[in-house]
Amino acid sequence: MKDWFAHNVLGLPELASSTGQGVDDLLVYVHWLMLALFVGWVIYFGYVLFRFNVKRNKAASYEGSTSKVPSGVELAIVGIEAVLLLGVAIPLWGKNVNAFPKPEDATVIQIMAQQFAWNARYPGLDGKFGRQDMKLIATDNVFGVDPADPAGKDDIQILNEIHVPVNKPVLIYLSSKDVIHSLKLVAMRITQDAIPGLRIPCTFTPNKIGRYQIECAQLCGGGHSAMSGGFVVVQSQADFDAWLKSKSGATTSFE
Amino acid sequence: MSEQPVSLNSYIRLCGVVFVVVLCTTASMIATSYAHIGSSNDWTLKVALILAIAVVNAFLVAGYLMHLLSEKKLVYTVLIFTVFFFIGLVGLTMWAMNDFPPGTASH
Amino acid sequence: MEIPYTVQNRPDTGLYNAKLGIWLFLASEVMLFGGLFSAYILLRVSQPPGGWPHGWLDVRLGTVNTLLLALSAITTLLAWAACKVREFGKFKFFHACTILLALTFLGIKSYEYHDKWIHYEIQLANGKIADGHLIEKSADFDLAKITGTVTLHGREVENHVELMDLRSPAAQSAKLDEMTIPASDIKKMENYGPRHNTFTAIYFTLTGLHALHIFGGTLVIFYLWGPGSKLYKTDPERFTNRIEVSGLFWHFVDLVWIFLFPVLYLT
Amino acid sequence: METTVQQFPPFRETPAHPGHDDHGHGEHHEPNFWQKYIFSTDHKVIGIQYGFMALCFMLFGFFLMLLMRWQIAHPQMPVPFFGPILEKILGQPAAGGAISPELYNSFGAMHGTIMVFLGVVPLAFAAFGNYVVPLMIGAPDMTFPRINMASFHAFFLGGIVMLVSFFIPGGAAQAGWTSYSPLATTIPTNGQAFWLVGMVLLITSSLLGAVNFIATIIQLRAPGMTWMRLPWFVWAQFVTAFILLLAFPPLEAAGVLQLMDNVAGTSFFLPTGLAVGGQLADRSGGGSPLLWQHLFWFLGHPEVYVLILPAMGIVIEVIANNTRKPIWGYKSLVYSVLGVGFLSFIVWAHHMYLTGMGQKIATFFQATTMMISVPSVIILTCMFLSLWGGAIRINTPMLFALGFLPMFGIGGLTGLPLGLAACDLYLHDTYYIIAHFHYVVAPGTIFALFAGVYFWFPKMTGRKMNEFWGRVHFWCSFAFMNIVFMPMFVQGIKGMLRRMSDGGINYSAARVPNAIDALPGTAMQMNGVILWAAICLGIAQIPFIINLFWSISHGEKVGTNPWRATTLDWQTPTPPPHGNFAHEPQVTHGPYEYSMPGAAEDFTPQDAPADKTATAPQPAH
Ligand code: HEA
Ligand code: HEA
Ligand code: CUA
Ligand SMILES: [Cu+2]
Repeated sequence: MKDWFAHNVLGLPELASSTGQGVDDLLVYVHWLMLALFVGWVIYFGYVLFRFNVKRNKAASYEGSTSKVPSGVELAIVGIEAVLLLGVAIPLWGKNVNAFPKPEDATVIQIMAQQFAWNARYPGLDGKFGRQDMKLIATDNVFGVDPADPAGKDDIQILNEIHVPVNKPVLIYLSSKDVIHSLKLVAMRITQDAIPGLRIPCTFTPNKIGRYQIECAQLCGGGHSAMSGGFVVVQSQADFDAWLKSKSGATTSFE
Repeated sequence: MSEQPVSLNSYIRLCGVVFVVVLCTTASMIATSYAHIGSSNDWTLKVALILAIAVVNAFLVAGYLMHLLSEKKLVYTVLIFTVFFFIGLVGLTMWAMNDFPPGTASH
Repeated sequence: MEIPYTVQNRPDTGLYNAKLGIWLFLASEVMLFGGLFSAYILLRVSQPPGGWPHGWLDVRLGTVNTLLLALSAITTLLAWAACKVREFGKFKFFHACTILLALTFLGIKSYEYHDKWIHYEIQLANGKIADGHLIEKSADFDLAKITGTVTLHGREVENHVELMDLRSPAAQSAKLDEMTIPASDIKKMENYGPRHNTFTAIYFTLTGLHALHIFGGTLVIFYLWGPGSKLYKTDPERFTNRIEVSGLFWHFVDLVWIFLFPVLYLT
Repeated sequence: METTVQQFPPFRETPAHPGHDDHGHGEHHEPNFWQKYIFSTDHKVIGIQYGFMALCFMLFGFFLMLLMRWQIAHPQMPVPFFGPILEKILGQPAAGGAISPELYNSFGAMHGTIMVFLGVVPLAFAAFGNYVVPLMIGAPDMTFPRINMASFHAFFLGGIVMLVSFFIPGGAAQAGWTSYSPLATTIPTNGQAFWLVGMVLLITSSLLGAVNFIATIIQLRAPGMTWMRLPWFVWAQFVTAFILLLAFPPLEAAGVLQLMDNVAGTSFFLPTGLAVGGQLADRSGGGSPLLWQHLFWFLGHPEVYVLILPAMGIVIEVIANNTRKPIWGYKSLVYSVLGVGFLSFIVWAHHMYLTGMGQKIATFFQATTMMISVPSVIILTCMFLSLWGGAIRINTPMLFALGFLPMFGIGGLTGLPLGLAACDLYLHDTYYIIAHFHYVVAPGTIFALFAGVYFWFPKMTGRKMNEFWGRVHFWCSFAFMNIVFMPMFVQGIKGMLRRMSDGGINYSAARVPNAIDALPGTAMQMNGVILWAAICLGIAQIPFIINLFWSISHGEKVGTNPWRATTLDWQTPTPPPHGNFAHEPQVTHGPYEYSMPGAAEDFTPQDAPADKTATAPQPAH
């Protein structure tokens, strides 16, 4: 019922992450509430407009409605809102911003947004990122990687195509080097603004293999609508390992 | 100010007092600023002290020179709301800027 | 039809219109400066350790200005009281003082601006930093063409950090000298204008906006002192109200300075 | 026309003018034209000036939006008919008559800015407030007539600055009406600086207006006009004025700071290490982009209630008048509007959930956001319940007021999921947001404003607007508004993003067939539907515009109180003379004494002599 409503009535697109289920559920609950209210009010509205038209009701009543029902309905609305808020929305947000996977259990990726593309950086086979410093930023070194640090030697840096293994949490450290962008993965049900000067973590766990697009959801200049080259490719662990290896063999992409 | 001033001289006296107090508060602010309070590169305590003195100073100006002490309820009401929203603005913004998901870093 | 309560108080509020109006306006001014102060607080708190300068402004000048404004607040009050007891001559005297005090304030403020404007921080080719007030630029001085020299009265430091806390014993004991630097030694030269760093930015913005308020207030007071005082002859009560209302504005401007002074000069 | 209860002898200070001359925009050749219509201090003239300007700006904002909708439906194709004109006046950004992404962005930013700050605020708050509030409370004018005039002139100047910015090199501001830094500072044109200067002027105008409104409502209420006898419209304007007074200044502060960033090279909102286009920016850094957002939304959220409260006020007046019965729950309405006003200051960060918000602060803002929906529900409930038991008269103002209800309902209800951070996570920056707020501001607020225009037109001119064409206007607008905005919910849920200068085509299945979540063709096709519906919506306004101007001189002549209304604005001659009332009205009744048992008529004006009243029971609520 819930999932049927989500996809056939609300028309939500395919869900490809296990972490997104809660978001879909909450969307469905809220829309049920909205629909119930809306339908109820419209029926009342239609009835009143018909029944109390001056043609049918010549003299208005000074008293008006004395029914107790509206107060009851209002209380019920407050109650349901409270339940949704306290019972579902707040815990869900807590999961979203507090329950990050441990780096060793997750695919850790740094993403640096820029006008108008997504740079991604993997720690490589040693699982460690090299030192970074914003002062070192240049056209060919968007992360400001310090070339002197040996831990950075096997780091992988790629543009736009972000590979992740399926069923393993992904931990993204998101930032931007110029203006605010926003990383939106519709199928994963995540959105996070990329804010220059801040490095903000966000997480999801993909559970369907496939190719998904990264949308930039924040106005970022003339190329905003064309900042559509980014993809997340969800692969089996084996495919992912192979891909990682093929990339690590090559030198890091900044010379 | 609703009540009629009794005489100009009584005002001059009031002003004299206010000015002397302003002199004192200003002097004590400067003294605090140069005093050795707290550790030399942590200014928090000093700033708090100095601002506290500034509030006294402001209270004098608002209370006596602007006659706020004898002002009407309506004016208070407006100002109380204003101060409340001002505190909301500063407080909530500060709070928001200090409550990021764990692991957020500025670089 | 006359608008009621322009002079008399409305019984249930106890206020005449303009008085309520000015308090409402001041409430919005509180929020205006509130927005700026909250920006100040946030920017200061979010600086890295040692990133906020100390002792960059001259406390003596700031103190003098504080006292000038306090005095002018008092003369404003007395000017109003003089009107209230119908002593027009005294009113003229007190408000003349207010205007003079305000102009002195603005004069000192522009001197301070000028002082920052000719204060340069120069990154030298050898990695050191020269910092000081401009004495003169040679006629052919041009950074783009790399010609000429510039003479500063100041000092040379190894690191930018040494310039941040001028209250520190090290900075206090530093010797200032005249030095002449050829353009070829200069990597970057920038004065202590608003763009220099967050402190100068907020300093210029806050005091600039405050100075604009002083300026506007002075204009109004000048008008009421000069041509506007004709009203005293025909409707002294209404004129007194005008003086009160403009005085409230003036006190508010003083109030803002009471916070600007410690926030910018003392901490 | 029915005879009305005439309270005063017909009163005129000056010999009567023909009706159509009493308008700020009439061609007029008297020597004192300037004093009378440009530098007037009469609240009624200023109200009409505001109203006329605001309607023109709204039309302009609508036109910008049509160009945008064309671009969305047919990306990069030359705009038919207008393309060459655009190219001629705007040059390169409209090369070939097509809209470049930069031009699209500036149209978007200016559509939002113009609609909000130059359209709805001046019409709903300044125009209706100016014209109606002093009349309703029985005041001769605003407390500070000259400040009132200054407020209009600041508004006018602000509007001019905004318009001029279209023609400077590079065009108008491009960073959205929200003007987020660093984008707003890194775009290498001066549009943003113009925008900021314009905003400072508009804010100044609103502040002056707000001071005036509050002082007027507090000081100039006629004898007997107690707080609980104020028409609710006045309450709504009162709260709105407070919102403007206290929420606008922080944006003014932020505007000054951003202006410094843009012209003086400071870094208030620019962090250290900004690297635009590969190079480290030549900036000191040390600022915070989020600080701008906080200061912006501190106004931005209360601003949306500035857009809706006066509109709700109009709806209440029209409903009370046309149900011929007292408004249900006057007291709860008053407390609700105060509650909304108060709460609106502490919900702003619900626009910023996705800027990286921790659990605690998100909880706070989610909770306040849910709380603020409660008084809104109460207000709506009171409106709905007021219909029960009425003798409902359907005329054009009433149609628009009734249309407002479900439209605001849809817009308000769709605010609920946005208020929950986890749902907003999905919906943020999609067309769902666009649909949400347009339902409240377009078929919501604009309908209420139309209701107000039709309702008070007879007060301003002594003539009614044509009823038939009013109905045509309503039904066409109602249909096309919904065809425009309803599909946007669908698009939004499918993941179509706002501010896409190509209508999202780059994310569509046609472009990226191998992406699983590409936008489906159905969502893209809706862009075409919306375009045509928007064009039809525009055409549907033609009857209104013609009706408005035609009725000024040719409308059906009516008496002073054609709607048989209770409030004081209808108890003075039409159009009201300078000074409004021949003598100070004595208020003896509540605002909505319709169908009072024992009263001779089905309405009892607020200033009806007390002895004429039967001992009526107080309304139950
Ligand atoms: C007039 C304008 C207006 C109004 C009244 C509202 C009202 C509300 N808004 Fe909206 N909002 C905007 C204008 C408005 N909004 C704008 C312009 C934006 C976007 C800005 C931008 O980003 O550019 C926005 C964006 C916006 C966001 C940010 C979304 C995002 O960017 O991610 C959020 C999130 O919480 C939100 C929530 C709400 C809520 C909870 C209400 C509540 O107050 C709603 C309360 C109302 C109800 C609950 C309805 C009650 C009615 C009934 C129950 C009766 C129903 C009857 C029938 C259906 C017949 N709004
Ligand atoms: C009050 C605010 C308001 C109003 C009324 C409107 C009205 C409309 N808006 Fe707007 N809109 C915004 C505020 C508003 N908008 C904002 C804030 C944004 C976000 C901007 C941003 O992204 O930064 C936005 C963005 C926005 C977008 C998204 C652009 C994008 O993200 O890329 C779209 C797309 O369709 C749109 C469409 C419309 C439509 C079809 C109307 C229609 O409803 C218009 C209806 C109007 C009329 C029919 C005209 C009526 C005029 C008259 C009758 C004149 C009479 C004249 C005389 C008598 C002289 N708007
Ligand atoms: Cu990047 Cu939009
Ligand atoms: Cu909001």
